[in-house]
Amino acid sequence: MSEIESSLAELPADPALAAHPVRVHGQLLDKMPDDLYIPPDALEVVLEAFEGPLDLLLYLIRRQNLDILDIPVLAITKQYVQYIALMQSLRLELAAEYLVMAALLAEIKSRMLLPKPVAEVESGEDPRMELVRRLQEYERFKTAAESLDGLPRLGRDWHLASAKPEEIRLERSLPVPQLRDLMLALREVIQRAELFSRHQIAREPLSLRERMSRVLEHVKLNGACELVDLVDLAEGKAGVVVVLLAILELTKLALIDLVQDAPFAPVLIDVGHPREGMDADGEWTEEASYE
Amino acid sequence: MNETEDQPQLEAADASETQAAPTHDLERLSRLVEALLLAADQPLSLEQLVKLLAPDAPIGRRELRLALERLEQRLLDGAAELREVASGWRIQVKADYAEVVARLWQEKPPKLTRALLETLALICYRQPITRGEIEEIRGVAVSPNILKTLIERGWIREVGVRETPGRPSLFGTAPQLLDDLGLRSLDQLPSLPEIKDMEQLEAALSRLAGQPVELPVAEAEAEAPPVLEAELPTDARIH
Amino acid sequence: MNETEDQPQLEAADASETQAAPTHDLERLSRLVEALLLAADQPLSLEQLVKLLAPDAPIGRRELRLALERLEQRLLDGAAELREVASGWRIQVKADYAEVVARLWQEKPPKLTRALLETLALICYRQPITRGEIEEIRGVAVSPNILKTLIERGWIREVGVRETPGRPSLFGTAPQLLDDLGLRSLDQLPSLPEIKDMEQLEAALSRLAGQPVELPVAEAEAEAPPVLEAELPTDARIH
Repeated sequence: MSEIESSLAELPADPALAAHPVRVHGQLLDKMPDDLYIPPDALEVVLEAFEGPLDLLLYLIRRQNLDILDIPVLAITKQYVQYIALMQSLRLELAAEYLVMAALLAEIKSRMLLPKPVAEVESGEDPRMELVRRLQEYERFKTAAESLDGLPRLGRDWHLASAKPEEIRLERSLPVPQLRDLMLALREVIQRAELFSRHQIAREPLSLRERMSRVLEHVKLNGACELVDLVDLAEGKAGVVVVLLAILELTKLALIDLVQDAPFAPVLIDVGHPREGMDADGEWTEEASYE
Repeated sequence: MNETEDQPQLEAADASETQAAPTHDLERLSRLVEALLLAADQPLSLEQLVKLLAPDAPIGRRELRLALERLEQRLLDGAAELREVASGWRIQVKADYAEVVARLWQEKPPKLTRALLETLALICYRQPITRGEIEEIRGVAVSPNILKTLIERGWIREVGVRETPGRPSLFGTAPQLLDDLGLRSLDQLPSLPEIKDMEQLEAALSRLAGQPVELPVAEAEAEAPPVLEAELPTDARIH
Repeated sequence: MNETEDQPQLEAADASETQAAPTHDLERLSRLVEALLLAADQPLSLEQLVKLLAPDAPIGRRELRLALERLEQRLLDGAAELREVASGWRIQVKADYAEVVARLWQEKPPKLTRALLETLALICYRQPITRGEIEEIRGVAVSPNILKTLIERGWIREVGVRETPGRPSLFGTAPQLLDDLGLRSLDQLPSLPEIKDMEQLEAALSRLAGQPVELPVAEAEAEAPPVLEAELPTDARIH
């Protein structure tokens, strides 16, 4: 008997027994069974300590330093039934599994005491076999669970080492349009507006459009100016042509006005003023826009 | 930066030998990696590290591994250590200091109950497995709370359903479990204890019956498979 | 374990002065402190450290300061440093590595909305153009936020006003757009007929992609998906 067992056995068991009479097999128990070392008032704890009938059975077997393969079925069954009876008498809430196991053990016991019918031997159904198999299987995982618990674990044996910079400057990265997305968006909007059929802008180089913006901006910022102010000589002839085209286009759209104060005076380019052909909102009517 | 990743090991090794990174670069790299691992709240994979380092140090996996080795060496002296787990690399306080560190928190981390550990063990070694199968082996009902707790910790997850009446969920382990146990793969789990072979078992049974139980050999064999094939996927076993 | 906690500070300090700690003890102490600071979520004061260390090493503030100095020395070589702040001591990543570490929390760039892309495309192709004209072509109202965003990004600008009642602004493209699109000139963009025909559009796009366009670094970075985006809210969406 281990130290724990003997120390537990010393605990006063009988008062509890007197308070809750226990019957086993119909007979009143006047004293606790010798091999039942657990005091009844600890049974509730015991019930929680066992992970079910297999665990309890394993415990009873191991307590006697026995191998599962050498189960003294009769003795173990007796002990098991005593436990169950005791628990029931103390009105502990007992999981149904414990009772099922008690029934199984009782069956095994009765079979062992009775002569075996021939048919049963031939069928090979030995309930002990099944029990031993289950016990073995359960024990494997019980052991595996213990070794799992034994593995070092984050939060118990290890802790994350962490250090942050004093200041974390978050740069919000901004999206950049993908050409494809941009083109597909335009394609859709154009299809929606049926732009192609109504307007002939396809041949217009986009740089002309951009130059129109630049001319406008220049006039806005600097007021009326001359052609030379808008031309970048570094761009050569082609550049001059684009500027000219831009000015013409802008004039047509009435976004700028060409002003000549006197004959042969320099032509000034100035912000445009409303002319006929614009609707009340200041937008060109469609017919007027791009002809 | 990705070109080197898919190269066979040998080629990568050759390439690096010809253009070996200078030592000071490796030192710097190892410090950049250290900074990232210290600041991250979870392990970082090689891919993540390569990506994060790209603007500072466009490197391949092989250089990164060298830097990690360097870092590991450098940390030896202190209270922290580098560790590779399933989802990547992390820096952790060495287990030697677990006791003092635990004092930082008023409450101790709750102990895992046996019911939870046994359920977890069954899921580790027998996945994919249903709750019913777990109950069968453990011999008791499995509380839904246990499964819920395990799922919340990121240790297990539902990996499917068994196409049987009731369509019960099949559970398997989840990556966080390996990370928390400091493992790179499930293979590193301790192996499941062996069981005694059936011959021995029969002999024992005969013994304890006090009389020879005449089990036909064929029957015994027929009974054996469920026990002996424990390592196989359970699907094969059940249906 | 708690008995020593309530000892008066002075006594503890006296004790340490009389029996100066050997060097190896100081090393060990510095590692215990390191473990605590690495695991703690916040700075630890001298008092807290003394208390936490008490069961392992009953020490006074003086010894603790020596251990902190030792730790500071030992950390010099790595990516982290010891720092005293108002509420105590902490280990932090050196400022040199703040930039690389910030990438751990970098937000994924929000997607540009369809409305914004359409507006931008129309400004590219039809500039100078008023908001009213954009609305007319798109068939829906253009939110002022979209134009504001486009201006803030430096992609468009107000280039003038149309001298009509209400004097609506005219918008044109701005230089940053070319940079961000990796174009030298808007003329490189596919023409409208090309856009109308899907095959021609694909051809034009691959032509553009194929040519050696020097992508600004900013764009390359923005393209890289963030590594850990879980920590930050992602509600930032540009309209």
